[in-house]
Amino acid sequence: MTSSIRKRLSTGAGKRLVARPVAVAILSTLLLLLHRALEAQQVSGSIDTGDTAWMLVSSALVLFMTPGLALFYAGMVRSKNVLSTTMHSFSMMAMVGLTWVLWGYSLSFSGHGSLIGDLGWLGLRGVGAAPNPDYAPTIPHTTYMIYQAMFAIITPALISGALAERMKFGAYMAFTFLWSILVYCPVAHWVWGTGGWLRTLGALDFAGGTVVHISSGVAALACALMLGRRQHLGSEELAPHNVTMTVLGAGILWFGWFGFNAGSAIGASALASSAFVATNTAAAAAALSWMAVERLATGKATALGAASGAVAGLVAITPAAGYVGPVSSIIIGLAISPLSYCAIQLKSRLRLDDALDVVGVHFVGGSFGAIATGLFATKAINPGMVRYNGLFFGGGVQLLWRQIVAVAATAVFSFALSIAILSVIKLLSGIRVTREDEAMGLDLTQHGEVGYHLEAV
Amino acid sequence: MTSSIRKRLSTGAGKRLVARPVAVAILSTLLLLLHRALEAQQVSGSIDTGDTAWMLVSSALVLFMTPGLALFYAGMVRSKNVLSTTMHSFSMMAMVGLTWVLWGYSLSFSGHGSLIGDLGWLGLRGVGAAPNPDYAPTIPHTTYMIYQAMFAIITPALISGALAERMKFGAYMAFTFLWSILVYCPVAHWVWGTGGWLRTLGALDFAGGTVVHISSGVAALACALMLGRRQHLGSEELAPHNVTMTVLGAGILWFGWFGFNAGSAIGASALASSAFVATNTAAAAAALSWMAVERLATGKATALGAASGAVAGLVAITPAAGYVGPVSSIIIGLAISPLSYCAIQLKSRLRLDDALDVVGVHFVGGSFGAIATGLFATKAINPGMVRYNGLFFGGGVQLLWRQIVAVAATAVFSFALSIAILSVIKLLSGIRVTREDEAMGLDLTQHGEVGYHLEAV
Amino acid sequence: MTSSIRKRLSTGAGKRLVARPVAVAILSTLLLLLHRALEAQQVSGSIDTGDTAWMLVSSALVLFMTPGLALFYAGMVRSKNVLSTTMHSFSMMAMVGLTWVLWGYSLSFSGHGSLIGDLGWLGLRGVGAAPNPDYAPTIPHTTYMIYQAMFAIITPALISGALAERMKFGAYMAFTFLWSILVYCPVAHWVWGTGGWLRTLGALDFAGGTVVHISSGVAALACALMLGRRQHLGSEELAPHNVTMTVLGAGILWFGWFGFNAGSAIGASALASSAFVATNTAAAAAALSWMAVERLATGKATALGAASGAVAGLVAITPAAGYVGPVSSIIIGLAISPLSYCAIQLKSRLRLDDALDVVGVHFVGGSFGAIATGLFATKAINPGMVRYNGLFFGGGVQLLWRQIVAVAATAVFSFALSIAILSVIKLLSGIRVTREDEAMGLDLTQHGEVGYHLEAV
Amino acid sequence: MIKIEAIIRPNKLDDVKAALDALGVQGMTVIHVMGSGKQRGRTQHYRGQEYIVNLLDKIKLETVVSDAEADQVVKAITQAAATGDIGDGKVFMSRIDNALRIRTGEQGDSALK
Amino acid sequence: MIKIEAIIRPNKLDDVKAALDALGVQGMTVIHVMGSGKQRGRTQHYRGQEYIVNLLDKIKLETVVSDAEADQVVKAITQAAATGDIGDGKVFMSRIDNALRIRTGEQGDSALK
Amino acid sequence: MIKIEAIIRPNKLDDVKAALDALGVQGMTVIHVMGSGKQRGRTQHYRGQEYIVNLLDKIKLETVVSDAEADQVVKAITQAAATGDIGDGKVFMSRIDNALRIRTGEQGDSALK
Ligand SMILES: Nc1ncnc2c1ncn2[C@@H]1O[C@H](COP(=O)(O)OP(=O)(O)O)[C@@H](O)[C@H]1O
Ligand SMILES: Nc1ncnc2c1ncn2[C@@H]1O[C@H](COP(=O)(O)OP(=O)(O)O)[C@@H](O)[C@H]1O
Ligand SMILES: Nc1ncnc2c1ncn2[C@@H]1O[C@H](COP(=O)(O)OP(=O)(O)O)[C@@H](O)[C@H]1O
Repeated sequence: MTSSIRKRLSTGAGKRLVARPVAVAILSTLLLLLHRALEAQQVSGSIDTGDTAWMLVSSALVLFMTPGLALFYAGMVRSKNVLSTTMHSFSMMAMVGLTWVLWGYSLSFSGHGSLIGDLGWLGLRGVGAAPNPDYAPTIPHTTYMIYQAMFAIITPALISGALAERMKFGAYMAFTFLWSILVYCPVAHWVWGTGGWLRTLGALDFAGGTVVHISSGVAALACALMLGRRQHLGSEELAPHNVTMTVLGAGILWFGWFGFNAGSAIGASALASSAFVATNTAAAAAALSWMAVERLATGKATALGAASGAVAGLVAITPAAGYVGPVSSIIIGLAISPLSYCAIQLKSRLRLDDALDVVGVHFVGGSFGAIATGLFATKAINPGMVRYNGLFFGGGVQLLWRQIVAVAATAVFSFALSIAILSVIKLLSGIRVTREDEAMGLDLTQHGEVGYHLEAV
Repeated sequence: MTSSIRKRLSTGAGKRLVARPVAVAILSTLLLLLHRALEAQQVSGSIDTGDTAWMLVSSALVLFMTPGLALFYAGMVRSKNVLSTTMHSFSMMAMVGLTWVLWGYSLSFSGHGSLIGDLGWLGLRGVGAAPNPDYAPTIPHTTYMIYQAMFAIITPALISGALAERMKFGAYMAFTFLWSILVYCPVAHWVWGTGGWLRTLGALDFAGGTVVHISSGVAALACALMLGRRQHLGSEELAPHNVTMTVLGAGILWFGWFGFNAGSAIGASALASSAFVATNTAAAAAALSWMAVERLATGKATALGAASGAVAGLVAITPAAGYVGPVSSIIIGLAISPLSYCAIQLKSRLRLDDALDVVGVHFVGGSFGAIATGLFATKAINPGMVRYNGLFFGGGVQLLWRQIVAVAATAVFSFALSIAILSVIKLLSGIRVTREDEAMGLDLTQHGEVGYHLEAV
Repeated sequence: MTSSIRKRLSTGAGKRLVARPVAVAILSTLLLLLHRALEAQQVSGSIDTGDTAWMLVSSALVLFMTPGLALFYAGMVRSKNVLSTTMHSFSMMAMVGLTWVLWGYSLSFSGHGSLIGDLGWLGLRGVGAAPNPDYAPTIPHTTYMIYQAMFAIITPALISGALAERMKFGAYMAFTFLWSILVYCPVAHWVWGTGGWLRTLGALDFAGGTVVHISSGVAALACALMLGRRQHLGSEELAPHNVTMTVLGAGILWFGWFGFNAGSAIGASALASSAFVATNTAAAAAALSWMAVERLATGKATALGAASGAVAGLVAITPAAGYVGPVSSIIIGLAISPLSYCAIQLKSRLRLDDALDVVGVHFVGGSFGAIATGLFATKAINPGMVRYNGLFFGGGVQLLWRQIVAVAATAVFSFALSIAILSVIKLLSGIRVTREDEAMGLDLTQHGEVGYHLEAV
Repeated sequence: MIKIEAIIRPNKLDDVKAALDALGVQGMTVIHVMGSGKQRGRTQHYRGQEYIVNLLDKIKLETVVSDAEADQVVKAITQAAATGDIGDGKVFMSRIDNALRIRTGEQGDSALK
Repeated sequence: MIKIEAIIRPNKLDDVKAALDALGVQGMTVIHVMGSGKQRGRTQHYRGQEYIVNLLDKIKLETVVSDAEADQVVKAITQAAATGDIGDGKVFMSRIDNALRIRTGEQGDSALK
Repeated sequence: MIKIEAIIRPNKLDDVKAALDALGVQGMTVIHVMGSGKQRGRTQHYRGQEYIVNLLDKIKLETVVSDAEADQVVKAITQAAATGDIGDGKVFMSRIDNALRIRTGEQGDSALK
């Protein structure tokens, strides 16, 4: 997602001074020297206010995605579980918001290990105002840290769609607490941390296709398998209780995703702009193609479908956003919706109860996006970060196999660890609520409150 | 909305170096030369990170207005049409989000024609990282392009308020597809494109009074006329089903409108700040005056009224935002609400079924704002872009008649084309749902889903 | 909140050029002179686009908090009062949005008086594009003005939680109109205005602990006392009608609060970043500790509790955000929730009807935060603004007693004036609706509309 | 006294109320219900999952009237609610043994007026 | 067995429930309804359009009791629900032929307890 | 004709509908209600304030059938709705004097089919 190389190149390009015929030779010389001095300063860590402004905004935008996700998911469950589902997201803002500062950032980004960070930045010791040249040379180190926090918050919340309407709240908190440490931090380090093995290998993940979407999508599968199906699966009553809430959630996600993807340029650069365009375009294309698939399959395009398609497109473009051009992003967007749609139909046929389709959207979308990066990435878009062009841009399979390795490694690791964590919790305290509590609803039984009292009293 | 002249002036002013007495003469000379060189570089296209940050954010904000509009409108229809109305907005994010990249931007902004752009930038060929000095000299060209995309997305969505609760979804998609090409792109080119005849004429439209609000407001009138009235018009049952949704929508629109109006300065400049102030002030004044009108007319100020007034004020200030001072923006805000309110009462008396008052808010607001620009615009606020002061600022009718020409031309053009497009679609496939489908609700009959299952199951 | 000193220091640091061994001595000299010239220019008022971008965004974010607050509060009342409660917030965007421009900003920030501003900036005369070196040397003065407007808008809206479900709308408007002039403007001047006595004294309030939260929290107490209890207090029917609305509101508040707190650095600086981190961390910690308290007290953590905790944490960190490190912000966050929770239980026992717990959250949170600033503030985080370190950082009670003075003075002043204003209005027109209107609901009786028609018609 | 329960289409409520008004019948209670019968449901799709929903939105209108008025009221409702298409609904009549106005304590027919 | 249907003001539900509790009547079913009668509606305005709404929110409380208890229960409800203002509501009584507890299959009066 | 009113658990509606379908009974009206009875309520907390809510969500299913069918229908409902735990609900039977199909004007038993 970020490397000092890319940053230095692009900033350097932006600041390159072109001498005009009118400028005398001595000025040119002085300017050249001045430029070098500025460059030096850049590297040694002065803060660019424009880059910092954009990264602070991006951090806020990504934080805002989590309440957006709460709406997106909560609209799809029954009204008796609306607060439970909301809490699955909101509680991550609380828990991971704290643990990230305490140890998460350090485990993910400090040191130079290949598998996991070290404890050098525990409690943010040493993470201060001065930029970190490895990750973000033009913004305060604290800005980079808090930007990353927002990714760590939303990732476990994404999993919650699979376990909706039947998991004990305490077990959920325990699971996400451990998962965050044992899965998220290592995978983030592999892909983005200095020394991380996937980063070193040269696998590309611009904004979190593997770290965020594949890791959570696979964990979702583990949860669905371990928890089993909800009662009444397949009957009418499992229809979404408030689709407008889901669409609003999708709107907030789309909005926030600009921070997620364009923010991953770690500056207000042309690269950020390019990622922004790819993001919007893929989301649009995927929403449209989901509507088209529904039109063909059932005769009618739905609002839930358009929202689902948009999110699938946003997921799929995430790993690729900073490496591909607008036409590639259209292709990626158009292709993901039929894939996700089919995966979801397959799930229903297998009677796997991934309640809100985390596997179909995030695992399928993230994997497709990671592989599409191996097909469409091009130095023309990002000379600083793309080492090998994608297959369709003449780079052969050099990048593609790296991408496949990254997908496979992340998927296997997250799946195995998720099953292990859930098994331990199941043994210790159980993971599923009683039949009666499930029928009564999780809001009342897990949280002692109800979502709505809409009628006059 | 933007011109290289304005930009260069304001940036130039900001970067002008003031030599201090302590500085020796040689340094002054060098600085002057350096300054020239920097200026040169500015023109030849270096990126300002602060401007870019602001424009990326503005793009995100304007995108967010469309889900906001979905809420604003959907809250006002009956619950059986809530998703249909939501889809009218959300589907534009999908469709126009794609077509803008493919041909819309090119048709609107490329070339130097007076009536429409050319195909030079088809599929964004040639639209890259380097700034375009004609439109936005300090930000990547892609940023300017995607910022404009958001305007193209929301404009057809605005129309949908007039056709709510009775139009076939397929016909709606066909209509907006064609309207976007045949009306939006030309009008955007007239007003903002290089060579566009209204731009050349010297008509002013800071952020889209004609391009966005008049064009959509008049198209809304065409839709209302072509579709006819809903069943049960005038009976209690047509009351809004969820006013809190509408107020939230208005809040999001207000928030996003800062990107719309202050973003139209195409940089984080004093001009952006001035437009930001005018926007907030006019919205506040108009919300207040709508409440006052209601208090006088019916004895009670309503939440729907406050929200409607805020939106009317935001519409009215849109064309003027970058040309007028805060006191003018108060006058514009205070004046628009009584005007819109009366227009809406007139509509009811004429039994014209402009369901959610697009004509009363957007056509009346946009026209009033465009004309008010001819009254209140002043070089004191914007020396770079205002050629003639408004009537009240000593500029005579020079600007005023240009504004009237722009309003009239846009209105006539959009109305005629809208009627034509609708007529063709009506002939080919029909535009209105059956009586039975209308009674059953469009959510079920057009989309095969329902908005709410709020009761426990 | 802001001082030219801090600004100059941090920008100066950011721009300090480090000469490299390769650079010849003459270049060093020239650079030094150039640097001085740039510094001079900085002070004499050139605009930094990055800072301006961040402050425009922050202004938009703080504006967005008010619709967020509308949701947060409106979700907690009964459905028959949902629009009334919404209007309590939305109407402040209208009214204060206008009066701030007319006289509010002048009364708060112009002149050098110790108790209140003067009328020098009435109607924004003299508030233009040029930065004001006293308040914000790197952004347009208009930007600083509009940023402050958003604080003035939300503060009276915060009070409305205490008076929900029983106050006449006209009386509410009159009260907030007068309160804004007689309480908000003076207190803002005391704390932030040039010459303000609390500023001169050296009391610290980074983003409005006293100005916003204590002043409104105490006014809320006055309202609850003057209005008396709602009918049926204590019965089941007073449960929140839509908790998802409240959680969404809390999400928007959290998002907007980054503008509130990190924006109070008045630039895209390392200080802004540090305040951003403190804000997010304290919110997370407080949400978590509220959940923990509930778990201990009632056996179950609620969604309403998590949302309430997050807001309490955001309130508590507000005065401290720019002066404390991340570990201090964790302590502040963890501590505030038990305090607020106990205060709320106490309120219930006293049968004081502060309907939505403004006293428990804003007065308790603001006071605790102000005092915590006296404990945790450190020059290590903010060398430019912290004169004395907090008690726990070796500064003795120098700062602490100043903080206590600020809390006490603000509380006494706001309470006395609030009681006085309410008494006058009570005498003239009454402040409480009739028993029958209260039973029927304020939406119907004060606004002539109802929130929901969710059932099919 | 007779209790008349009419299950009608939601969008016929206004017409039925007007018809009752014309007869001078003002007292009534209206309930949002869902009904199934001959009228076929509509298919809904959520992410491709198909639900055939045969409970459709209906309105149940209850009014208790004196024995004398009953037939006239039923007729008025029937006429106002009919469209001729399947799904128009049903009217049920049953006996009420006593009625009481809470405000005054009046009983029987006089409680109804 | 007698079925007692009481249409009351929403904010009287708590009081009525308490009164029934005092009598030992716990079994009841509560429905949100809208009613019209003598009580005049309130005017609503949406963008200046006026709607006079004469369906007001009410609560319908149904409880089936043995013949012996009926009068007492009606009296309790009436007292608890009355305010003396128009709109207090009505109580209707009608005969139930049989009652059955689903859980146990008990029938008649013993199904009610 | 007999009116059968069954108050059941919300999540038993599907099963009950299927059971009625099997008997050929399609006409029915379903209402969301809240009930109290033997089943104890759940405690809710809002900011530490405790509310013991003893009105729980239930479904009321009404179907009017001919005298002949009544017993069979009651049996089908009872079987489908039972879980054996407290809160399964009740079935009430009462007499309907006449039924009328709005669409056709048919009366009596033939209006029900
Ligand atoms: N036997 C019945 N008992 C109770 N309600 C019924 C019965 N039959 C029909 N209904 C109600 O009447 C509505 C309309 O009935 P339906 O059979 O669809 O149309 P029609 O009355 O035109 O034949 C149903 O949706 C249901 O609410
Ligand atoms: N004849 C009736 N049949 C059914 N419900 C009735 C009848 N008359 C009144 N109601 C119900 O009782 C409520 C109160 O009646 P209303 O006439 O307004 O007041 P009051 O009972 O004090 O005279 C109405 O809103 C309606 O729900
Ligand atoms: N006497 C009654 N009159 C009307 N409804 C009743 C009566 N008794 C119970 N009910 C309804 O039946 C539901 C279930 O009753 P409950 O006593 O909780 O369980 P069970 O039927 O298993 O004994 C209640 O929630 C209520 O809606």
